[in-house]
Amino acid sequence: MADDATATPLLRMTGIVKTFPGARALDGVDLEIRPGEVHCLLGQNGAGKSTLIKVLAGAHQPDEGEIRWEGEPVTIGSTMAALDLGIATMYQELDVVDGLSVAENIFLGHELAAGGVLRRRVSHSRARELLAQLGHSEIRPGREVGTLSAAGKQVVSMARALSRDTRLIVMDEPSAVLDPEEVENLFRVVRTLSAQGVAVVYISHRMDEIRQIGDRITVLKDGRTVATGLDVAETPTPELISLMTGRDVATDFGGASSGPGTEEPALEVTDLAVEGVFDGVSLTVRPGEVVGLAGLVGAGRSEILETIYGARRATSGTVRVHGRTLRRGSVSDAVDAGIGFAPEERKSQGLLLDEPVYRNITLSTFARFARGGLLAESAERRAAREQAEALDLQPPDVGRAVRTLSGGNQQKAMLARWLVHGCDVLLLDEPTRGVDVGARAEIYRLIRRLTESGTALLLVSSEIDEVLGLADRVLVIADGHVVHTGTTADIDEHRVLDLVMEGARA
Amino acid sequence: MSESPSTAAEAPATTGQQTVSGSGEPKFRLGLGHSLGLVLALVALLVVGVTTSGERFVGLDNIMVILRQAAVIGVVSIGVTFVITAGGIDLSVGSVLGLSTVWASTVATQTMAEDVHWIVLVACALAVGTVCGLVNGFLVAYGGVVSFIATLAMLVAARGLAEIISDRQTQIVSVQGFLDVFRGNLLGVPVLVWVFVIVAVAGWFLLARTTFGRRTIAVGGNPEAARLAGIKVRRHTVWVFGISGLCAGIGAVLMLARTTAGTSTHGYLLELDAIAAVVIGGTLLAGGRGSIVGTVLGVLIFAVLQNLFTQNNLDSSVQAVTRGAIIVLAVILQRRFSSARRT
Amino acid sequence: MSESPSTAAEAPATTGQQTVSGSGEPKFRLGLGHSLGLVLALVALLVVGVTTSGERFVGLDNIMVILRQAAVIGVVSIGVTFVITAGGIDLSVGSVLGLSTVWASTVATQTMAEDVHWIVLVACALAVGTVCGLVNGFLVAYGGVVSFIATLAMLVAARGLAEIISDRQTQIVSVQGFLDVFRGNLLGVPVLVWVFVIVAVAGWFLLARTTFGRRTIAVGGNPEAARLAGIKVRRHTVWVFGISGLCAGIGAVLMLARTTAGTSTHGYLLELDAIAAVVIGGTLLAGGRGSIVGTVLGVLIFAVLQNLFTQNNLDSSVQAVTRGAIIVLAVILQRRFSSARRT
Amino acid sequence: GCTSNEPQTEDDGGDDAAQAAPAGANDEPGETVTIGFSAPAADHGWMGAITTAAQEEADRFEDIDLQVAEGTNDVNVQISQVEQFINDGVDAIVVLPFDGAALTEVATQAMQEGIPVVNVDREFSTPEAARVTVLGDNYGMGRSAGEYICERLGDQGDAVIAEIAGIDSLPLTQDRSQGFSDALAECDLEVSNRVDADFTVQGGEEAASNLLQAAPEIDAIWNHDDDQGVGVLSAIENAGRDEFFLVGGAGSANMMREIESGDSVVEATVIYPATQAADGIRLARLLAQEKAMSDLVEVEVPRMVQLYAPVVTADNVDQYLPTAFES
Ligand SMILES: Nc1ncnc2c1ncn2[C@@H]1O[C@H](COP(=O)(O)OP(=O)(O)OP(=O)(O)O)[C@@H](O)[C@H]1O
Ligand SMILES: Nc1ncnc2c1ncn2[C@@H]1O[C@H](COP(=O)(O)OP(=O)(O)OP(=O)(O)O)[C@@H](O)[C@H]1O
Ligand SMILES: [Mg+2]
Ligand SMILES: [Mg+2]
Repeated sequence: MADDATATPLLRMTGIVKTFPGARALDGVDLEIRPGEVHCLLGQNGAGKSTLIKVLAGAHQPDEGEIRWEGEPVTIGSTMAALDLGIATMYQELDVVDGLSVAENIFLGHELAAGGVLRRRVSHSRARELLAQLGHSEIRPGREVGTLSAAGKQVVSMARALSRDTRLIVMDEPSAVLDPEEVENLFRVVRTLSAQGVAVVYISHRMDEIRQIGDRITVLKDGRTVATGLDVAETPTPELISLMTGRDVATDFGGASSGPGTEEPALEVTDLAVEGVFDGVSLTVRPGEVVGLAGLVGAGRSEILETIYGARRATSGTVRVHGRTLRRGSVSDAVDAGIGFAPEERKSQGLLLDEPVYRNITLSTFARFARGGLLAESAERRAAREQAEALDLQPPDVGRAVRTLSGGNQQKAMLARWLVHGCDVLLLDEPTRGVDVGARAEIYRLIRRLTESGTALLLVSSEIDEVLGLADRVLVIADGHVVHTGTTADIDEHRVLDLVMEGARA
Repeated sequence: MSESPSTAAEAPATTGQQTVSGSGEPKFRLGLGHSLGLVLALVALLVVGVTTSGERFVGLDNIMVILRQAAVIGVVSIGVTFVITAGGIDLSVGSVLGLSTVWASTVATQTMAEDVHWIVLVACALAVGTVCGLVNGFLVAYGGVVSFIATLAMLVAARGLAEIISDRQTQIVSVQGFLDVFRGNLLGVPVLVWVFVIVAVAGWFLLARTTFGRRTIAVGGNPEAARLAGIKVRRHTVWVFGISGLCAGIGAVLMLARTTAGTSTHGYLLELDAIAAVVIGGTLLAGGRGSIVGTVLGVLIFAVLQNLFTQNNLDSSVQAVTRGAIIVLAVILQRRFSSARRT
Repeated sequence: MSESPSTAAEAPATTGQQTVSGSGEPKFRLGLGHSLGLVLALVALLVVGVTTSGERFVGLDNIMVILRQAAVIGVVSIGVTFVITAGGIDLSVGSVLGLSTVWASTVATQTMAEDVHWIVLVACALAVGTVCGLVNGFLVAYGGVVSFIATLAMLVAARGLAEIISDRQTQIVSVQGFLDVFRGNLLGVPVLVWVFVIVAVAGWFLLARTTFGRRTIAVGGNPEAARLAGIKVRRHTVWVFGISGLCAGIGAVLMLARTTAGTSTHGYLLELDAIAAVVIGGTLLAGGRGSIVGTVLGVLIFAVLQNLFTQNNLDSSVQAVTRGAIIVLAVILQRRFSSARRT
Repeated sequence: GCTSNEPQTEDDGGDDAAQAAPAGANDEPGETVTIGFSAPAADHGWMGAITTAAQEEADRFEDIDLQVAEGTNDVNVQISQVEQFINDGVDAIVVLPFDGAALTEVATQAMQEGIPVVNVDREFSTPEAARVTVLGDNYGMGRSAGEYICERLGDQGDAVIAEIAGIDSLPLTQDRSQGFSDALAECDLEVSNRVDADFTVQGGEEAASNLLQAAPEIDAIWNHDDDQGVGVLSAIENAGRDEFFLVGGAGSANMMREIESGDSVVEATVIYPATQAADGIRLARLLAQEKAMSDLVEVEVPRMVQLYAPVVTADNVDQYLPTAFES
C-alpha cells in the first residue's frame, strides 16, 4: 500500500497556523499523506486534530501555512472546494440534519437529481447499497435521521463520505460511538478503500485501533507536530503515549473495586420496561459497586439508563433508591433521590454550548450554591475549577464557552457536573467517549475514587474491556433483553460478544 | 431536541413523546397523515357550519367564496413556509404585497400595460415582490441582520414607500384584459383559486421533491451541517427570501384582481395571519421541518372560521374570543392525533 | 448550531464570527460592553437630534418625554425578554395590557377602589395580567401548544374579552388617589419613569443574578439538558410566562395613569414593538441568551427615534422609510462593534 | 365649496381645497406659526387622505411651519408626540386622536400651557381639552343613510337591509350604526345582516363576499366607508348581484363617479369630510395668529365646528364630485 515513499504525496500541509480569539489551536503543523495509506492522527484532547482536519476540509481558513495537493499548491476556500478536490470528511460532531431522511442526508449537497428534481428511487437504492457496504442494511433509507441513535447517525455520516468520489477520507473519531463489532465493520471498509488507492486519515484515542488499521502516524501536541510519518509497526505504544502527553501514562483500570459492602442496595430496578424498546430489566447496585451494561449499539442500554433516571416514562416496573420508589417519568424526583446521569449525547442532551464551562458544570447544582435564590458565581467557579483540574480540562479556563472546547474536553465538562453534584447513584453513559489516553486514566481513577466513597455506579460503555475492567458485575443486553447477568470475574470479552450475537440473533 | 429551540420552552412535552417515536418516517413527508388533526378540525368546522347555517354552507357557491378568500393569504403563506422552514421569519410579506399592488397600479404601469399587454402589470407586481424579498435575503445572509429585524425594517419601509408612491390614494385598476382574466372563471372555478392551487402544488413539489427543498430543510435544521456538506447556505438563504417575496408579489396580483384596486393598506397585518397559518400547519418555527399541505390546511381553517362567523352574524368581539379558543383546540386536537398515531 | 435555528438562515454569518468568539465570557454579563453598538447607535441618534433640533433635544424636559413614552413599552419588553430567553415568544402582551386596563377601569373596580384604596385598581390590573400570562404558560408547558400559537390565541381572545367587558367604550379613570400618585413626580422624575427603572433593575437582577434567571437561560438554551439536569422545565415555563403577564399588567397600570382611560384598543400591536426592542437588544430569538440592558437600550432607541421624527418636519411616510433604514443600520452597527471587540 | 361644509361655520377660503390660491383677509400671510400635527397611522384610505390634506393645506400657507408626527395607533406614542409639541413650544396643536379619551389629559395640559389645541374628528372627553373641536357628524351620517333607505324602502316592511361597518371598536363606528338603526326604526325597518370590515379595500372585499354569501336576497346595503367600498363593489361585481342598491359613506371621488355613471348599484353616499384636519390646520393658524373668523357675526373662532353630512345622489353628484377626496 504505502511503500512507495518516494512518489509525490497526495497531500502535504506545512506550517499550518490557525488562531481563534483567545486560543492558538494550530501552531505550525506539518502533515503528509500518501495515496492509499491509512494515516493516523494522534494527540491529546485539544491538541488540534479536529481543527487541522477542518482546515483540510475547507471549514476553517488557516492563518498561515501551505497546502499542496498532488504537489500543486491549493487554497481550500470552502467545503465545496475540498469536496471537489476529492476530500470527504466525517466530522467529530455529528453533522447530520435530523429532519431529513437517511438517504437525503447521505446525498446532501450532491443530491441525485434530474434537473433539480430528486430521483428518490435511485437515491434510495444507492443509499441502500452504501449502507449494505457498511454492514447496516437494516437502516432504511427513508427513515428520519433524528430517530436514529448516535451510532446510526455515525453510519449515515460514513455513508455520506463514501457516497462521493474521493481520494482522501478523513475520519474524526468515528469509532467513538461504535461498539467492537461496528469497529470491525469500519475497518473492513477502510481496508477496502485503501486497497482502491484512497487515502484515509484516521483519528482515534484507542491505541489498539491504531495498531490494527494504521500505516503511519503523525502526533500533534499543543497545536504542533511532534512526530510525523512514524511507522505503526515500529513504534511501540508507550512511546506514542509519551510523545502525545509528554509523560508516561499507565492505562489500567485500577484493579477491581473495593467490592460492594453487604449493605442494602442503593439502586434497585425491578422488571423495568418501555414498550417496544426494552423489557424485563432487573438489577441492583450497592454502594461502592460498579455494574456495567454491555451490548451492541442499539441494544437499548442508553434507554435503560434514561428510564431509570426518569427521562423516559417506563411502561412498567419500578425503580427504587435506598428503598424509596421513584415516580415514573420524573427526573426531578430522581435527582432529589440522589441519582446523577451523564448522557451519551453531550451536545444535545447535556450542554449549553454558548454558556461558560463553569455554568455547565454547575447546571445541576447552582441552586445549591445559591443563597436565597441568589447565585454565588464565585463559589460555582471555584467548585468547577477544582473538578476541571482533577480531570485535566484543557484549556483550564472555566470561563470560556463550552462550544470552544475540543470534543474530549466537552465530555470532561459533562462528567465534572456530576462530580460537583456528588450523588449516591451515578449513571454513566459512555463516559470515556472521545477522551484521550491520559484523561481516560484520570477518569478510571475517578471512578475508583467514587466507589471508594460509596457511590453506586451504573456504567454503559461500548468498549467491552472497559466494562469488564471497571465493573464488578455485568449485564449483557441484546435487543432490549437482558441475556446474561453475572460477575465480571466469570466472563471475558469473547464470551460477552458471543452472548450478544446469540441474543441479537434470537 | 436540537431542532426545536424556538419552541424550547415547550420542549418537555415534546421530548416525552416525540423522541421515542417509533415511526421513523420524516414528518414533512407524511402529508395528509401528519395533518390528520388539522383535517379533523376542518371537518368539524364544516359540520358546525352546516348545522348552524344549513347545507348552503357546503354549497359550491360558499366553498368558492371561502377559497377565493383563502387564495391571497394562501399564496403568501406558501412563500412564508419556505422562509420558516429555512429557519428564518418574514414579517414583511404584508407590506411588500401592499407595495406591489401600489406599484403595479400606478398610472404609469397601467398605461404601459394597456399599451403593451396586461402581463406588464403582473410582471411589475412580481418583480417588486421578488426584489423586496431578495433585499431581505441579502440583509439576512450577507448583512448578518437577524431575519426578524431585517424583515421588520422592510415591513416599515415598504409601507412607507407604498404610501409615497400612491400618495396615500387608492388606485383603481382599469386594465380590462387583466381584470377579465383574473376575475374570471376557468372550468367553473375562479382563476384566483386556480392560481392558489398551482402555487400550492408548485410549492409542495419544490419543498418535498427537489434539491432546493431538501437544502432548505437542511439549512433550517442544521445550518452548520449544511455548510459542511458543501451547501452555499448564504446564497440559499437569499433565494428562500426571494421566493417569499415572489409569493407576496403573486398575492399582490390576486389582491389587485380581487379588489380591482391597489393601495398601501393592502396586506395590513397579513404577515401575522400567514405565520399563524404556517405554524398551525405544523411547520416548525425553529426551522428544519416544513409542510405545505399543513400550511394550506391552516389557511383553509382560518378562512372557514371567518366565513362561519359571518354566516352566523356573530358580534366581532365574541368572534375574537371564540377564535382564540378554537385555535388552541385545533392545535391540541392535532397533537392528540399525531401522537396517537405514533404510539 | 443546534441552538440557533430560529436565526438559522442567518447562521453562516454567525458561524463565521460569533461562534468563534473567543472571550468565553457569557455575553449578558458584559452589560454595556456587549451592547456597545447599541449605545453608539443611541448616541448617534442623540447627536442627530441635537444637530437638527438644537440643544433642547437633550434637555431635561425632552428626555423626560422620551422616558415617559419608553416606560410602558419598556416594562412590557422586560417581561417579553424573559419569555424569549426561555425559548418562547409572547404575542399576547399588547392585548393582555389592553384587557388589564379595561378590567381595572370598569365601574365596579373603580367604585371598589374609591371605597377601599386605589391599590385595588392596581392589584386588579396586575392580577389580570398575571393570570393571562399563567394561562399562556399552562397551555405551552402542559398543553403542548407552541408558544407562538398559544399566545396568538390569547392575543385574539383577550382583545375580544376586553371589548365585551368595556362594551367597546373607553372608560375614564376617576380614582383620584391613583391618578395623583402615578401621574405625579418623585424627586423631579415622573413616577412612570421610576416604575420603569425599578422593573428594569429588578428584571436585570432576576435574570442575571438569581437561580431563576439561570434556569431561564438553561431552559431556553437547551431544554433537554436542563431537564436532564433536574430543572423542572414545565413549571419554570409557566412562571416565565407569568412574569411576562405580570409585566403586561404593570404596563397596564402605567397606561391607565398616562391616558387616564382604559380601553380595549390600548396596547394594539405593542407586542411587535416589544419583540423588536428585545431582539435589537441582543436577546436571541432562539432562546438561551437574554439581555435586559440590551432590551432597555432597544426600547430607548425606538423612543428616541420616534421623538426625533416628531421634531423634524418629515412627511410621515418618509419617516417610515427612514425608520426601516435606521433599524437595519443600527443592527449592522452593533454587529460591527461586537465582532470588532471579539477579534 | 370643498366638501360639505358650506352650510356650517367655516371661513371662505378653507372650503376650496381643490383650488390653488387661498383668498380672503385671513389668508394673508401673518407672522410664521409652528403647528404640531398628530394623527393615527394612515392604515386606511380616509385616514391617509386626512394627513395628505392637512399637509397640503399647510403647504399652501407660507406662514405655517407644520411639524408632522409619524402617524401612530399607539396612544402612548401619540401622547408623547403632544408632550413634545408642548416642550417645543409650538403655537398650536392639531390632534386627531386615536382615542379621544386617552389624549384628553395631555391636551388639557397643552391648553393650560397656553397652546391652543384643535381637536379633529374623535372628540376628547372634556370640552376644556380643546379650543376648537372639528367634528364630522357620525351619528348624523348614520341617520342620513338610514333616512335615505327609509325613503326608498319605507313601504316594504320585510326589506332585508345589510350594513357593512368599519372598525367596530371605534366610537365613530358605533355612532354611525346607532344613527343608522335609529333612522331605520322610524320607518319600521331594521338591519338584518351586519358585518364589520376594517376601513380597508381588502377588508371591504372580504366582509362583503361573506355577507353576500350569508344573505341570498338583499334590498339595501349601507357601507360605512367608501374606501372599503372599492372592495365591497368588487365583491358585489364578482358575485354578480344587483338586486339591491348601495349607499356609501365618507364620499370619495371613486364612489361619486359610480353614482354619476348611473348604472352602478351605488345610488348614494353620505359625506364625511376628509378635510377636517385641513380645516383644523386653518383654524389653528387663525388661533395662533390671534385672528378671528371673518365669516361669522361672532368675532371669535367658535368652540365647535360640526361638519354636515349631506347625502350625495345622482341628482347632486356633479356638485360634489369636483372636490371629493381621492381615497
Ligand atoms: N471555535 C473555537 N474558538 C476558540 N477555540 C477553539 C475553537 N475551536 C477549537 N478551539 C480550541 O482549539 C484547540 C484545539 O481543538 P480541537 O478541537 O482541534 O482539538 P482535538 O485535538 O480535536 O481534541 P479532541 O480529541 O478532544 O477532539 C482547543 O484548545 C480548543 O479549545
Ligand atoms: N428517538 C428514537 N426514536 C425511535 N427509536 C429510537 C430512538 N432512539 C433510539 N431508538 C432505538 O432504540 C434502540 C436503542 O437505542 P440506542 O442506540 O441508544 O441503544 P444503546 O444500546 O444505548 O446504544 P449506544 O451504544 O449507542 O448507547 C435502537 O433500536 C434505536 O434505534
Ligand atoms: Mg476533536
Ligand atoms: Mg446509547
